[in-house]
Amino acid sequence: MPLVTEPTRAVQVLSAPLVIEYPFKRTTGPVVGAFLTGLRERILLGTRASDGRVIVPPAESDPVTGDDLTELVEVGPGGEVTTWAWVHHPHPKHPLDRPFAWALVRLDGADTAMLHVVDAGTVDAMRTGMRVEPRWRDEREGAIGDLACFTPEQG
Amino acid sequence: MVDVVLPESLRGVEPVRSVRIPARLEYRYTPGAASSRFLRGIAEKRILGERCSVCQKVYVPPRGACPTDGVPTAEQVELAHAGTVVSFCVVNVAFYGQEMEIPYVTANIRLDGSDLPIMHLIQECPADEVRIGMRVEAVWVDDADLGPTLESIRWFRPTGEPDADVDIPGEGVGTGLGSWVGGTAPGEGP
Amino acid sequence: MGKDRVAVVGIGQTEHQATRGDVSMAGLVREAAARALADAEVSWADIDAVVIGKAPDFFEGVMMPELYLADALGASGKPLFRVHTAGSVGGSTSIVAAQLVQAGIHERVLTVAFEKQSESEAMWALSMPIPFQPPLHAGAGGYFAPHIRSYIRRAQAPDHIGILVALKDRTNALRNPHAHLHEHDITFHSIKDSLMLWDPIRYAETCPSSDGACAMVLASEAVGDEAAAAGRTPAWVHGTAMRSEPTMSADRDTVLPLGGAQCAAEVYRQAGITDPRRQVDCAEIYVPFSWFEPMWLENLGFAEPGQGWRLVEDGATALDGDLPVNMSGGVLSSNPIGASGMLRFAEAAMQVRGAAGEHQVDGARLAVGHAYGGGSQFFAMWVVGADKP
Amino acid sequence: MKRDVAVISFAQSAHVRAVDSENEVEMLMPVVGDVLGAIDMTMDDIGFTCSGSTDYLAGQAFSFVMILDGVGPWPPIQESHVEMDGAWALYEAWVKLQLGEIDTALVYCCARASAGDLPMVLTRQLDPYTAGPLWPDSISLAALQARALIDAGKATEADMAEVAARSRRAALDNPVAQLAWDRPAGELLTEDHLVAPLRRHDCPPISDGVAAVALAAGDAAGDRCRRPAWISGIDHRVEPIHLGLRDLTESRSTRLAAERAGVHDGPLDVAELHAPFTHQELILRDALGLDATTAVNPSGGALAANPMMTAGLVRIGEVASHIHDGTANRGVAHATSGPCLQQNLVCVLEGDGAGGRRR
Repeated sequence: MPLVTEPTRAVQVLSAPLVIEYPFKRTTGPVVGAFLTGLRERILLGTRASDGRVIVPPAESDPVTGDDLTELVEVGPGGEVTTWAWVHHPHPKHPLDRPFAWALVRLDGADTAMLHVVDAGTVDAMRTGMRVEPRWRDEREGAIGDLACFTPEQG
Repeated sequence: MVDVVLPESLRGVEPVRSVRIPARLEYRYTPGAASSRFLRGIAEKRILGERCSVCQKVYVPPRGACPTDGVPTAEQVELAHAGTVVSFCVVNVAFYGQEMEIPYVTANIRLDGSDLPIMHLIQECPADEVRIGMRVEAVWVDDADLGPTLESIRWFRPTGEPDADVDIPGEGVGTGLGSWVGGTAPGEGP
Repeated sequence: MGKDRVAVVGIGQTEHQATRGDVSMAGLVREAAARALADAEVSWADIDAVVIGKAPDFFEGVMMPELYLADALGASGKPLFRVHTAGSVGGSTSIVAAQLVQAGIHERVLTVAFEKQSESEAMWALSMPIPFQPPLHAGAGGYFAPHIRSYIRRAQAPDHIGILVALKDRTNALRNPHAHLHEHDITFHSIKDSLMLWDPIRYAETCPSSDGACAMVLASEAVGDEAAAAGRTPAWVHGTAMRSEPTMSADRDTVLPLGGAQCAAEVYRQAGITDPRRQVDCAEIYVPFSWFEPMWLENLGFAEPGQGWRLVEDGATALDGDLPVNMSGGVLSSNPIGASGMLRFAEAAMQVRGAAGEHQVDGARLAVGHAYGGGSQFFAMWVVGADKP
Repeated sequence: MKRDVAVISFAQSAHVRAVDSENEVEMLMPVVGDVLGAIDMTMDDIGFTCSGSTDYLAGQAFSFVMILDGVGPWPPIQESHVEMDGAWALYEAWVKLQLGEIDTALVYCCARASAGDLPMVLTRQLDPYTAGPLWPDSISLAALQARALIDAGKATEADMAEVAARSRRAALDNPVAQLAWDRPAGELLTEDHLVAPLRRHDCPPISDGVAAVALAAGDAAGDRCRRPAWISGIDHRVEPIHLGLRDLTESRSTRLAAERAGVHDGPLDVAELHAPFTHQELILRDALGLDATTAVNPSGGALAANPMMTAGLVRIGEVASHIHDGTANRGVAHATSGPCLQQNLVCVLEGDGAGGRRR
């Protein structure tokens, strides 16, 4: 016969690690694909919008009219930091393993700034408006990580 | 597909069409108090359901709430290790994370004394002999391997008892099912 | 206060494929949305609000992807709303969008639903491991097969009914240029001989895994009237309903769920339907495994309990039957999960607009769209008509 | 003409760093019991139920499906779910009530943000091709916004510290707050930066918690609640996700939503702003046009407790509570979603005396 008891409310509650991991394979379409192709070839691209602005990373659609954007134009390689944040203690998932800056960088010829990191060594080397240039990874595959980081422009 | 105009420097270059972006996130999973009570019981080779004080239904595994009444299930009920196959599926395909030899049978098994079937494996019986109404019992892993997981029950196997009458979930509830055709659905009001 | 009339004035869908390798996620939703806008002869700027739906975010590995898609959906500066009600989401997304017009809040609402399952793998996302639980489920088929077996026993249905449904839907899909599966060589025997994946479900009785999107422009009565005057027949919404029930209730009937029956009763009440079998001209219902056609025919009041399979056997649900079901080829022929419900709703609307092309039901004036999700516990339906309600 | 709809009850759990002894169903049940019990109602009295959550918080697909069992949805109910903050679930319920077919609604949400590494989990919201792979955590992105605000001369680190000090001090009077203390702003500024220019005090805690709201339309509201908090306006707007496409120093979408919701149609006694970071309160005050006559975040706001997907609904509930108990006549609640205030909802609530209820 079933034994009936009061539930043991003081039970030690269980917990366990749960890992969500998947090697997502993303198809890029022509616009994002062109941007990533450019990175592989060490070329930075934006799309030209209907109002003439150049948007980087390239937008697939016009922020004003909503229409498809199809004209890809070369920008950079240098640019200007429009805002930045200094990371004293990088997270293991961050792109750099030493203190660095997140930054919005407006590349030469672009009208909008893109998000990436600046390897500046120390926080004192960072300022809004500073000039930066890309540092490319040696092994490139057509991904945002091909652009390893920006660095303060020399000279 | 949209046709794009590329700058001179990228014309004739093999374009990137896809990109592989692995992502890993680490979480801490907590099954909650009721499930922990249940799983701690399993680790001791006991199957503990919980009864709703309103509708008197016994839920196993308990989730802490009676989904009919929205109240905590307060009363613990120890259940038999035997039950009846309510329905089942013969699986002929291997899946991610699945180490069973195919074909294998997964079944909805209503343990004696409970009101909701659990899903588990049927083994020690050819797949084509499994049937609705078959009486089955739990086969536990060795005591040394018992743990707070339903995997402590390796599978269920036939008891050899005569088949039981199966009340397919919902069949005996008297909701009228689809018999409201052309009229008013049960519970919907005029 | 009260309910204004709402019309479907634009419909678009993508070509559905296992992998849409030619587009990004944004490109996929824009393909459907742009076609819906073109159909409605409106521009992105004419849209007041966007309502988007999809199934779990883990499919694409983007959390709340509508945030990233805001620009692609032309939603910048506008309200953007995201619905998620499991497999019924494409239906409930359409209903939420319709209600924004019915409540008089917006004039033109763009609603979109999508899934790009190829970014991950549906089986992975649907059966992600949960600690303390053995990995038994073997996907959605493993979950639903016992319910189908219960139905077969309860209705004493012959084994070949599932095969007949699959043959019908896949044959209908040959007339639908957007469908994922175009199996020109399919026969009764090729289905019968296909692998019994989750007995009683055969491989050929199972939905595919697709990339795809669907979109509609829902609009006010005034906009619907303009469309009609311009010769672009709108579909008028005659009723919408949603019902949900618990996962673990002991009272639940997983074969003919009460929530499904109540959802149908409510949507028919709104549409003034008292005899669905006679009054409804055609229906697109959510059938991911072939046996769900007879089950839902009973649940939705098109047949008495236990008799749904006879409609299949008699050919009543064929394209030339008296109650055509899944004229588009259904979920069995295209299954971008998040969009699958909206595709049902959209096909119902296409039928009453007389715009369903090769899979048009002659003279269809009142049609039902249906979607379900979870463990047969979330339901969304609408009734659309060629005439104003 | 809109139908009069009011918040008639609000309940929330204590917000804590981590609930580890309960699953979401167990967390939710008592709060639903509280919100309905306070107005002497049960699920049978509710016409429509809507919830908000995201699978990414606890790492489980279809997490809302099992959570629904916690409200006892039997016989079957009219129900919906948004993969958004509960404030948007309330918006859906408000729309549903406009149709005149039902008179009552329940809105709930449940946050277990502690299960994962939240600032990293939130990177999964970003553009999956060009931003997500860099794992720019939510604190770093907020820091970019704070710097832009400082560079534009619209705020200083001292202004931000004042927000932190005032919010955590206010939280001392909020029994469900997670983070409450009384320290002078000047002292806060002596601490090191976490992600410069943000210090730890500029950032929200990670919180687990539950909230629920009951809505009623027309006479049904007055029947159950002595002083209903009427929703006189509600609207929400979104902006592009890419930070480079926005002026980070202002919240255009909040400004738009505020105009549509009629924020400026009368004086505001209280504002509850979903500003997870100190500088965001300054941006939102500006976008909403708030002045010194409005008490901002008397609960301590998201700086006192920030249960993801729930904190927005809590803001609406907090303003409603002030109207219920007569300490305010008219107030505004705000909810946000996405990086750096990408998407914003504004809800104006009024008591009967505020002249807002259209009859």
